[in-house]
Amino acid sequence: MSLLRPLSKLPDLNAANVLLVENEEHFQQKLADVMVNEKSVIVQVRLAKSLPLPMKQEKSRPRIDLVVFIVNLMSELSLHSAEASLKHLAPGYFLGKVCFMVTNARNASVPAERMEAVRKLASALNCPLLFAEDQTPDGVTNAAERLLVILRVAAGCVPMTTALFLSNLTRCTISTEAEQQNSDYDA
Amino acid sequence: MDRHTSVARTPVSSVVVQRRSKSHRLSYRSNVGTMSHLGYTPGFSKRRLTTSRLAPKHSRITEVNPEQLALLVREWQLSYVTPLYRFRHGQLKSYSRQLAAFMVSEQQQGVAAEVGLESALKVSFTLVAGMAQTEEEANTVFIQIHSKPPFSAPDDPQKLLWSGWLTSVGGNPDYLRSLPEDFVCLPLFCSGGTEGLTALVKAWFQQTFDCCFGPLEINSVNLQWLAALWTDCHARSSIKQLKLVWSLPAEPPLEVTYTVHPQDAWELWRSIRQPGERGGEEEEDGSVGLEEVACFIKGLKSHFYRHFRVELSAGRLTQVSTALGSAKHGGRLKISNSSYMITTLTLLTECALLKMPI
Amino acid sequence: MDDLKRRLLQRIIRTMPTQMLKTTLSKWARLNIEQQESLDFTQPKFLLTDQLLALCGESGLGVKHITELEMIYIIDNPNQRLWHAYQLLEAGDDAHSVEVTNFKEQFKVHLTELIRHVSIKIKKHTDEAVWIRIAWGDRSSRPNHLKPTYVVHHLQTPYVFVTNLTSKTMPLLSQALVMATRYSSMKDANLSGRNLSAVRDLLMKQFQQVFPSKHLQPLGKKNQINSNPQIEREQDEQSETRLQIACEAFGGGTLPELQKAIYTLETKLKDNTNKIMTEREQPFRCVVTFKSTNILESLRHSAMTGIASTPVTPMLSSISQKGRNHFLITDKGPGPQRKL
Amino acid sequence: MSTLGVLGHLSKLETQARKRKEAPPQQSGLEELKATVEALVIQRDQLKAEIKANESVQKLRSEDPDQSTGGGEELGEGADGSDGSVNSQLLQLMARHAQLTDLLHAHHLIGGYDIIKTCQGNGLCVSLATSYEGVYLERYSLEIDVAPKLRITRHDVPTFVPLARLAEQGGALQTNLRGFLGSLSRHLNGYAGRKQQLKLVKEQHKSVEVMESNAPCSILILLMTVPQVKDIAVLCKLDYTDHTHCLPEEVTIQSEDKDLLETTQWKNNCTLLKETPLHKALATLIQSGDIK
Repeated sequence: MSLLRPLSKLPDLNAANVLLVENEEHFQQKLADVMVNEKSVIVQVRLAKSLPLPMKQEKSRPRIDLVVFIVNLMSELSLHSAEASLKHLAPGYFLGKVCFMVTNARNASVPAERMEAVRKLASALNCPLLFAEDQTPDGVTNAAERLLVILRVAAGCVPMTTALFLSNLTRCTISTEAEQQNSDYDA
Repeated sequence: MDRHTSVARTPVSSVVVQRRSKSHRLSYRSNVGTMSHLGYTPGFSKRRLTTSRLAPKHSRITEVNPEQLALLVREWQLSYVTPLYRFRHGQLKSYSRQLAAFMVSEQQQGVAAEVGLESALKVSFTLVAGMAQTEEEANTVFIQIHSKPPFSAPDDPQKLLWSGWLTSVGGNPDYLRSLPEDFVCLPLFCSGGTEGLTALVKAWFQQTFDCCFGPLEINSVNLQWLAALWTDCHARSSIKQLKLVWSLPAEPPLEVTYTVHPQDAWELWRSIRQPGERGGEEEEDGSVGLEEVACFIKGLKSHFYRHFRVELSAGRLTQVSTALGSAKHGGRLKISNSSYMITTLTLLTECALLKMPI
Repeated sequence: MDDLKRRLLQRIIRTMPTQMLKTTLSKWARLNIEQQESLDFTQPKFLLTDQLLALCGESGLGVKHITELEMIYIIDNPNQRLWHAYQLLEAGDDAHSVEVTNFKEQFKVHLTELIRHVSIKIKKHTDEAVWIRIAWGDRSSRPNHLKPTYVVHHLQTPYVFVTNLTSKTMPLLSQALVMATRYSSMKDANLSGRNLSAVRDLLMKQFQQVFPSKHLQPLGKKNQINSNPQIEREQDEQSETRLQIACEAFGGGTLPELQKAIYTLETKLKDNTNKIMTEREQPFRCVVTFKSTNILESLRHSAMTGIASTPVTPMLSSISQKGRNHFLITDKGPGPQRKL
Repeated sequence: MSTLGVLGHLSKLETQARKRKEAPPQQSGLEELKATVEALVIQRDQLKAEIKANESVQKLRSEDPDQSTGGGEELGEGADGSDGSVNSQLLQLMARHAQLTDLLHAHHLIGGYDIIKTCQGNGLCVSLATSYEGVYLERYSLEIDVAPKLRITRHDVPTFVPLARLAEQGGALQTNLRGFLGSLSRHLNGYAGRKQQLKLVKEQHKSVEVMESNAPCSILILLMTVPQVKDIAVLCKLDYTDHTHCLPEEVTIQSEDKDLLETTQWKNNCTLLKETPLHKALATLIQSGDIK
């Protein structure tokens, strides 16, 4: 039961490692298949159902630059599992190296309360929250593209910027009551 | 972002409302939120979700008039309707004729050939009194379509082909008040009959009142809330059993039906409601808190997990039923008992308002 | 009599698809080739019934022959009924030497001794099963051919599969069967399903069971997707273990089709967060039903994907391992073995 | 030659033959003895060498128990660390061979069952293979809980095998696991053998009709045709009362032609059916023309 640490290993040259965590192990494979086609950097994708990762591969595992939690809003378990997995990440990851990706957000049967819970979670951890369409190939490609943008930054492959900087712009926030009122009248 | 996609003929000026109600805003927001791919849009991310709803005092439950009883008979398919433009409660007779004529003409165009309209149709619009909770709220309208076989005697019973109703129970007064003058808001549409006929009726409403229909699903939180509401009622009116149906995403799909003895379900519910902050007299207040509901369902789920080690939360709740009524995720509802009919409809009205695209 | 003939034939023809009707009639072989060819299968079924009835009259075929037709159809299409399994207990010394002719004779003798108005038809099917059709009457009425009971038994095995049996006729059938097969009693096996062969395979353990082994068997589709060296599954080992456990609990390969599993729970509700219910004396009464087109496959899949936690509880694995789908669970009893 | 005549010639040959026989007896006797001595010496040397080899093999095995149990990845690189000659390598190999033979022997001693531990040592999984005439057939498995007492938790043994009875008989499961497995294995092998025979009959002898069979393949009724002026049908019932056997205990034959069954030939045929595997017996009958 060890924490996964962001800086415990040396990075590989021109390589970016992403860890996709998804309880259902369904969307992650599709994403991975698209992401590895990236030409500008060598993308290594590691897939997991939940954290912690097995100790056995500890040595062979490269430094993980970005951890993505995929949450299927249709399933309560999916959210619970992601919440439970978060405990196994070292705090350093939350400086721009974690993001949430939500699927099925458009589905009518998703209770608004669950969406709200994900939002709160993401904003409390200062992580970006991305929405993805997992049913169509286009949706998968789009989602992969978005992840790659963040990944390249997180892996240090983009000059002049850092993960922390990017996350300041992209993190999910929930405004306060007062702001809410204001924006109401602005509209 | 275009807010008026669904409204074609309505004058644009009358739609832009200065004060939008909370629940109204909510529906709008949840759509916006999912559309932007980064969910941080600060202005829209704050939402207020209902945490508890009041179930009315028993005194009100008893006053059920015969017209309302018609609403209890069958299982209804739910839809939401956007506000009706220039709908007049005084013109119901004329609407009856218009709808009948519309159906005949559609039939002649061959559209409705399959719905069995060979015989003469009789359409009736009636008012159902006592459903509206406030002054602003429009009265419920009940529609029936009867068929008259060509060679029948005048006193032969007519065959009921289709029935449906438009209602608003306990809609947000702020929102209702904010509507422009020419609009009547009856957001909940319940239909019973063949799909073909339902489609025809919807088409007529769309043409005549420039409104828009959409399916109204009942999500799991609301289903759970109904389960708790009905269970709460057991002390007064037996619920026979509490039945919950989950659908789990296995291959092939697995359906789990969880039927609980009414007394045990009720005791579990009471055990959750008892703690601390509630005084004795407050027991009568009838409000059903969402947290309590979550706790109730959690209790049921953990009992299940202890035996089967299967995660019900991996799937979704699709159906809740008791002797008082049943509700399905796909938007089918049956109210078998007048207790809590108003409460149930209040919830659904709220859901319909939330679902509306404008 | 003619009316009965008509109603019986009507019912058979109504339930049968036309294509099936053709082959079944030729199997029946009570009508000669010309008669069979003269039938017009394109006409509406009620007309077809009339035509068939006329042909039956021509060939002098009675109710007896028409029940034969029904039997042929049911044997070929057993899956439209709900089959209940029963278990024969305590085999006598000569139970192993009972053979078909002997069994037929004995069963008829014993059953007619018990009830006078009964019509029995026994047929040995090619798959070694003995099929029995029983139309029951009572003291005053003739056998009702419209509600026959069907019984399937494989000689020298302790199981009997029955459809359409009432509680009134159950003891009669039980006694006749027990005597004809030389067992001492018969009890409910708590298993039922629409697919006869599935019910049979489950009880006779004729499905692929998976046991722990030194060499991991190539179970299903593993690793086939993991071809790209840039993609690594961190928890491959765990998912393989889950797969193995799921297969050990429910079986490998294609599993027998069961539609339902029903558990009646009368156990205490224990919840750390709910003191009131945990301290309550009475059990929490509920009924849980699992439904699917194939519950064993659904459950196996659930265990593989983690919806059902591993190790799988005996509550679920008992379905395939004990061959049951009706359970009564109480706190006192030794778990799922409790009889319903 | 011609003057001696035939008889004369014969007598001459006779004397010649006699002479040849009598002449070298002494000498050949000696040679034989010498050869024996030589052979014995060779044998002694061989035995001596074997003893020596055996001794060194024993020494090798006792010296290096790790290697002897752990399987020999490092054959040849001797435990002796000696010359590494062909001889020592050979010795190594012999040691390994002896060890494997012992393992095999031990395997046979426990009855040839594959047993593995399950549930962290709280359970066993026994797998019994069946075979008939050298062909491996189905494998059956039992899962057994060890504590608090031995209990069969799961198995895929066919229902008609009286597993519970075998397990209870004299507490066989608790006290005599090997005996229990042995009798179970006999039942399973009996069943597998009968099933295989039936399968072969159906494949090889299409002219013989299997009228009836049951799940344990313990009762078979065959319809055979005896080719005579007019074909005669013969009904043959085979009853395998002892389910551990592959041969029937009882063979009864029925036919309309009572005289036929009284012939010694058919009585012999009955015995043949009792004593030979069914498919072979039928092959013989067909060959001899007794049946079609």
